[in-house]
Amino acid sequence: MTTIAKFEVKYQQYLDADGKLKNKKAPAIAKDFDKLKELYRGMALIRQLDTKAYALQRTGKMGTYPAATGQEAIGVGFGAAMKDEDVLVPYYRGQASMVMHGVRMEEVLLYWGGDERGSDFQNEKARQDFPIAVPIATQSLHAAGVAKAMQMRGEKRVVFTEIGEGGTSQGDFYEALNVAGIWNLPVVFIINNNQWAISVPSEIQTACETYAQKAIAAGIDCVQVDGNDMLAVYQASLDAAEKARNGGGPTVIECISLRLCDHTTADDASRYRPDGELEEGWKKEPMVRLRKYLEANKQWSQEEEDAMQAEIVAEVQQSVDNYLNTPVDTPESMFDYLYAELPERTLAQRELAIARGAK
Amino acid sequence: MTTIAKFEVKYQQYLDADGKLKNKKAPAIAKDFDKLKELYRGMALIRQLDTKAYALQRTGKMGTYPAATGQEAIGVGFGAAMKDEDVLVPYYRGQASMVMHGVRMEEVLLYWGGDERGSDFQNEKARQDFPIAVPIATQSLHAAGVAKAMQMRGEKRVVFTEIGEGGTSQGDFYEALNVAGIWNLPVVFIINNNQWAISVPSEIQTACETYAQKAIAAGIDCVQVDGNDMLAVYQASLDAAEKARNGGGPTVIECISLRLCDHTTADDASRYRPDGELEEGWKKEPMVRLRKYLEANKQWSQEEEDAMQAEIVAEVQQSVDNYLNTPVDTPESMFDYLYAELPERTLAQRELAIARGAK
Amino acid sequence: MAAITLIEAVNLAMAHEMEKDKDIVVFGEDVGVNGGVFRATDGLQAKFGAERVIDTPLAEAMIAGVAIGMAAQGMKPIAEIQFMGFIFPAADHIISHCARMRNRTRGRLTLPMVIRAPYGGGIHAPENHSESTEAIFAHIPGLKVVIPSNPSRAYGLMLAAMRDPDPVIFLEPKRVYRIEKHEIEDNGEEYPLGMCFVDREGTDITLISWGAMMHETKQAAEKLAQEGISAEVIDVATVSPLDIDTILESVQKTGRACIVQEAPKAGAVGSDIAAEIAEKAIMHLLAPIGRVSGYDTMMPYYRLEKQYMPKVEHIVEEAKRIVEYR
Amino acid sequence: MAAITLIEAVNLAMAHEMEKDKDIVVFGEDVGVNGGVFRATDGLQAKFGAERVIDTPLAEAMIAGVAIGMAAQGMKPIAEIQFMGFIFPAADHIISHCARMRNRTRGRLTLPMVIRAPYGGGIHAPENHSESTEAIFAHIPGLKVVIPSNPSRAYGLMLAAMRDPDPVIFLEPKRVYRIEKHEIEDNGEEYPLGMCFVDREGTDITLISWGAMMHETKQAAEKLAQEGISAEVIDVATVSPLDIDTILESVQKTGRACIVQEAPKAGAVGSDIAAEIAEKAIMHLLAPIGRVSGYDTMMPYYRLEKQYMPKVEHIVEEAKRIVEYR
Ligand SMILES: Cc1ncc(C[n+]2csc(CCOP(=O)(O)OP(=O)(O)O)c2C)c(N)n1
Ligand SMILES: Cc1ncc(C[n+]2csc(CCOP(=O)(O)OP(=O)(O)O)c2C)c(N)n1
Ligand SMILES: [Mg+2]
Ligand SMILES: [Mg+2]
Repeated sequence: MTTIAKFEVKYQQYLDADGKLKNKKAPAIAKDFDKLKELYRGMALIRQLDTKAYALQRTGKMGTYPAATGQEAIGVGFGAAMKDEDVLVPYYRGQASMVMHGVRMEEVLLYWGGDERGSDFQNEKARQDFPIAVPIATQSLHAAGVAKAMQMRGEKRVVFTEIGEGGTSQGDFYEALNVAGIWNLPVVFIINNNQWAISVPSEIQTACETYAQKAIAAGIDCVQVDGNDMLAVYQASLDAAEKARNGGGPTVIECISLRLCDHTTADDASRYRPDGELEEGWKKEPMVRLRKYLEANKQWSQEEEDAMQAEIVAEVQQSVDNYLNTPVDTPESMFDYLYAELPERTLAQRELAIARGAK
Repeated sequence: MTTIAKFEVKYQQYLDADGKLKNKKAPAIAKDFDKLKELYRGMALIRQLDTKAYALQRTGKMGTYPAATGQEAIGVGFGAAMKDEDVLVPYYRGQASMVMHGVRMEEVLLYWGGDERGSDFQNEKARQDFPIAVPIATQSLHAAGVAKAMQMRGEKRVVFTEIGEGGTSQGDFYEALNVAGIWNLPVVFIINNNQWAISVPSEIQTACETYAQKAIAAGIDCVQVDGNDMLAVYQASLDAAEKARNGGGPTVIECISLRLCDHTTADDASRYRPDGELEEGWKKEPMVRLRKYLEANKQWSQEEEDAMQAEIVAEVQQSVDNYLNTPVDTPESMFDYLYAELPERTLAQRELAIARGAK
Repeated sequence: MAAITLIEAVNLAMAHEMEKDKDIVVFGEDVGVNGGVFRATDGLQAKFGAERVIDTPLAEAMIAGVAIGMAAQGMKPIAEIQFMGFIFPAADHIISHCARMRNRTRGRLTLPMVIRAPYGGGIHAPENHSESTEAIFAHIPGLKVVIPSNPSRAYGLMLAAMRDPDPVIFLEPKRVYRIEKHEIEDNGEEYPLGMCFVDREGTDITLISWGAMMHETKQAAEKLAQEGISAEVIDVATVSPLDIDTILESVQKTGRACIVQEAPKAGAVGSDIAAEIAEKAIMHLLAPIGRVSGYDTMMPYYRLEKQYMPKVEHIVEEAKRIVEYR
Repeated sequence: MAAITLIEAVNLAMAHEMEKDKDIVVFGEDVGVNGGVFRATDGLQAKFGAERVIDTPLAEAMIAGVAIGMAAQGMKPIAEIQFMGFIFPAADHIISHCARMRNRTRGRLTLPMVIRAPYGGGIHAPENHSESTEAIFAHIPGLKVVIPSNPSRAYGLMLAAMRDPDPVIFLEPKRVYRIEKHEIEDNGEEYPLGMCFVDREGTDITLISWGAMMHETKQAAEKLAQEGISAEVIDVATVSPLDIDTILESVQKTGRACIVQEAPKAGAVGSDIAAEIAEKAIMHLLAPIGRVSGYDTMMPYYRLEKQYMPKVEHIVEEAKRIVEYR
């Protein structure tokens, strides 16, 4: 037999779990401390947002909510690599990248709080971003479509889309990779490999050694990175975006992390998570490691940490207040955005809903 | 960056286009001339069946029919590698493997002639085989399910399923590979790469260099073979079946061939096929090459050829007669197999259909 | 004998039948250790092993397609779709294969399989978790679509679904998963599929519903009784194939019909029932056929879901309008 | 002005609008060089280039999903599904996303897209190529489902579909693709969506149909006329959202209604129409509401398809039964 094609999957890590720079050839971001502080702050913000959302849910003021605890480097990292004019097509645990790309935290809360206005992103940057796709993996195809539109119009814009490692088992994910490959689309597929799909671990999700290699089935580029290493996530995202922006086509970036929380507020991971996993996981999580790196480089102090935390707490609290102060939408809002113009047949129902709502 | 996974795709060809044994390490089948004659006859039979079906369609006695001209080695080759107790889950252009696994030619004709009885395979060997799946790629998942049942029951049986190269773009194909990988199922996925999906050539079907490599996305084994080389197809199928039968799990076999006919009787390939392709293609087709090999080994003569052709013509004609002599089924047959027991609500419709049919 | 909820009844039925029938296999996303996100399969893996209670990769087309393959081999898969909103990737397998296999092979291959899914609104669930799209599958000949409204029926109908030689879509109204308990003896006695239940006899109007809405419907009947209106209440239970005879019989008696459903009104199962009545019992009708439905709009996110869903008072109101119709 | 067939009218409408609106992109399997398996897109690639008339890989979920992404960017994709039987892999995208995007983003993202598919039986096509499953999509709020019955309507409705700011499922009754020709001026004049056409005025009964069955229905009306029965004939054209007012108006006048459809009867669009009449115009009815339908069974393979499909004489028979009803 002759070998007719060869492939390999590469792995990138710069910062190890102790925040030490392992890699000699560190990218420019490793010395861009202002940017790194911004990214660190981004992670802290998302963690605080998740904490608050959880608390709201526990007190009956929030619906089911999926925290991203432990995976903050992924969404914050690739979100920061996006330009304003790029488009985000998030997955449901995508609050980190969403907030990085301009979605307001109160919008995230409104969405999970059961209000459609949470997907009516007000920030100009996010105006073209997709709302969360709850049906797993469908977003991958929407991302390809957005990228196709950009490509047809000759725009230098890039689409980022995220998916869980469990979501990669869906046909939609693969179909998206395939079409992105054949059309050479400007899209970056981020796989958030947090090692769990609700209660299903990777061992029973796929026989693949890596999720990155799924790109090979579509003939597109891929890389696996330490998803708890902000430097690796950010740099890989930047590289992929740059490539896509310049006509180099799609990339799959697998970011390995660990879900350090329940799947959602509706879940109880103690039913299935092996003993010790959380303890081990917390030792590798992304925030401490970046903080240690900043500290080792004399770029961060306890005072700065305290000041930042205070700021963040206030910022999130403001969003929570805005969320809580948003009155429930009107009954007629159920109808007013269904079509550009409500069909004759449904007008009477709209009236009925208003009348019933008024009671 | 460190390399964390490596893959390669191998290619196998034994007989070149001139019927010369290219490969020193030819498998046993290369000297099993009785078997080779059987396989040669299988191909001739399918080509005659296709020819007849086409003629029937052209004279209004047959519906749309998909010939397999030029791809006979694929279906005949893997069909012959199957044991009686194995299960075939065919694709719609699957008549070659179907007939090899015991489906009667008149059943093939009945199916495409618009009669459900064409899927009620009478031969014991084919009794558990799936009917043709017209919705492309769905069969891949059914094959995985059949294999799962065999595995659960501890049976030493294998499932073969075929798909066109175009069909591999469907999510179902990938989902099937993925689940077959994770469950280590006894299933062989044959990709019939005839280089066209109706009018769509491979260049706009995928960015992959090979279709075989799609297996890498599922962590399963794959190989690419010359699909016009009966030895390669047969041997790869046999090896994959043996492996699966012994708990070694699934394999993807890409067989490269060329569709030497229109997509179906409803198609006109001259609209899209580049000039010269057919001429080139006929030089590589599988029958002549096997015949040359047999002849070079003094295993085949013009007399044998003539005798075989006469036999085959008669055999196919008998099937055609049986097909044509099968009266149209009764109107009530539309109802009698819908459920084990027809619902009350539908009984009156059944009566109505009988009454209307009697007019 | 213990008092159990609807979801416990589904669980009990599965456990009962798995014990007796080794061909039954349960699979889906998170059905194993986790016991399903609603705990419908709780304890089954511990009892029957990971070989028979299988966590699958995350892919609904795969779940349905694999179930078809297994069923064709004579196994009896019970496939869980985590929420009905996620059944659509499996639509092709359900519509193009499940429903048709027996017919297209003239009975050679049959598919004794069950697809279970929680469905409907009212539990403050996230987007895509609350729709009622039973009409889609009810329109497909070859399928059976069954919706239990209470624990006893869940137990009996689930048993029947597992024993049925043909594919059954078993939709569980999750709003009433835990709303009431019934004393259920685990005796393996099934309720027949394809049969309505007459839950209350009455003379003035027939109220027809299924699933979670049965609860509002029965309450409405109670209120109507207090106002001197005698409502007959029918639980359709199997929305396809419909047991239209029981409905027609009732309507012939009462002369008035009102259908109650959670789904959007246009093209819903209620339309089918109304059409059947309008075709076969119109001469007995004393008033228009009423339908109390969800609105013809997207199921709203949960802050507005109460505004969307039919309520007891809406049923009472519509029933009175019909009864008072001259 | 030339006399053209229904499929040529679809082609003409696309060519017309693509000329004017650079955001329109046509894509699907074999729509390019091959011009579609029925030639609906014939010549479009030659005219507008492979950039705007795109052959896709073989994957319907992809086709629908990519269309959604493009439309959200303000492009106007026309996605072809080769046969309606192959739309189901795309069901999730159509139901969970297409239908909902405007509403869930409060109008921020909208999807001006068309999904075209040939549908229905009667052309001796292979398995899965002949079903009529419009009811599935007609039940989904947020979609429009349009079915032209003749060349002029195909031209006008297709123009409207392309210009519509919301997703339209455009189902082409392939049995009548080439059955008749209309003189069509390529003037870009659209027919409004969401509106029935009254094709024949009458006083004794209202015959309601759409798509290919309009041909049998009109013939039936003709035959009825010969027997002294005056039938009003309505072409529904947009099966969702339904223009129920036009239908009710007619039924109020004639007092009798018969719906003609090719789909299986249970839960079909005809049920919805009947239910609406039974709710809103029952007091005007002088007879049961008839439905001439396909049977509640799988669409048979082609040798039996004639036995399956409603015929002129069935319509005449049912109409007479209704008219003579006492
Ligand atoms: C099509 C579909 N099926 C099932 C679900 C239910 N569900 C929500 S999240 C989830 C697991 C997702 O796991 P993964 O993709 O790894 O993402 P993670 O939650 O780990 O971020 C499942 C099964 C869904 N939302 N959509
Ligand atoms: C889901 C689905 N989509 C579309 C079709 C229509 N169709 C029939 S064959 C075909 C092309 C198949 O190409 P390929 O898979 O390469 O197989 P080949 O015909 O070359 O053997 C298409 C698009 C179908 N049958 N099913
Ligand atoms: Mg995960
Ligand atoms: Mg092909």
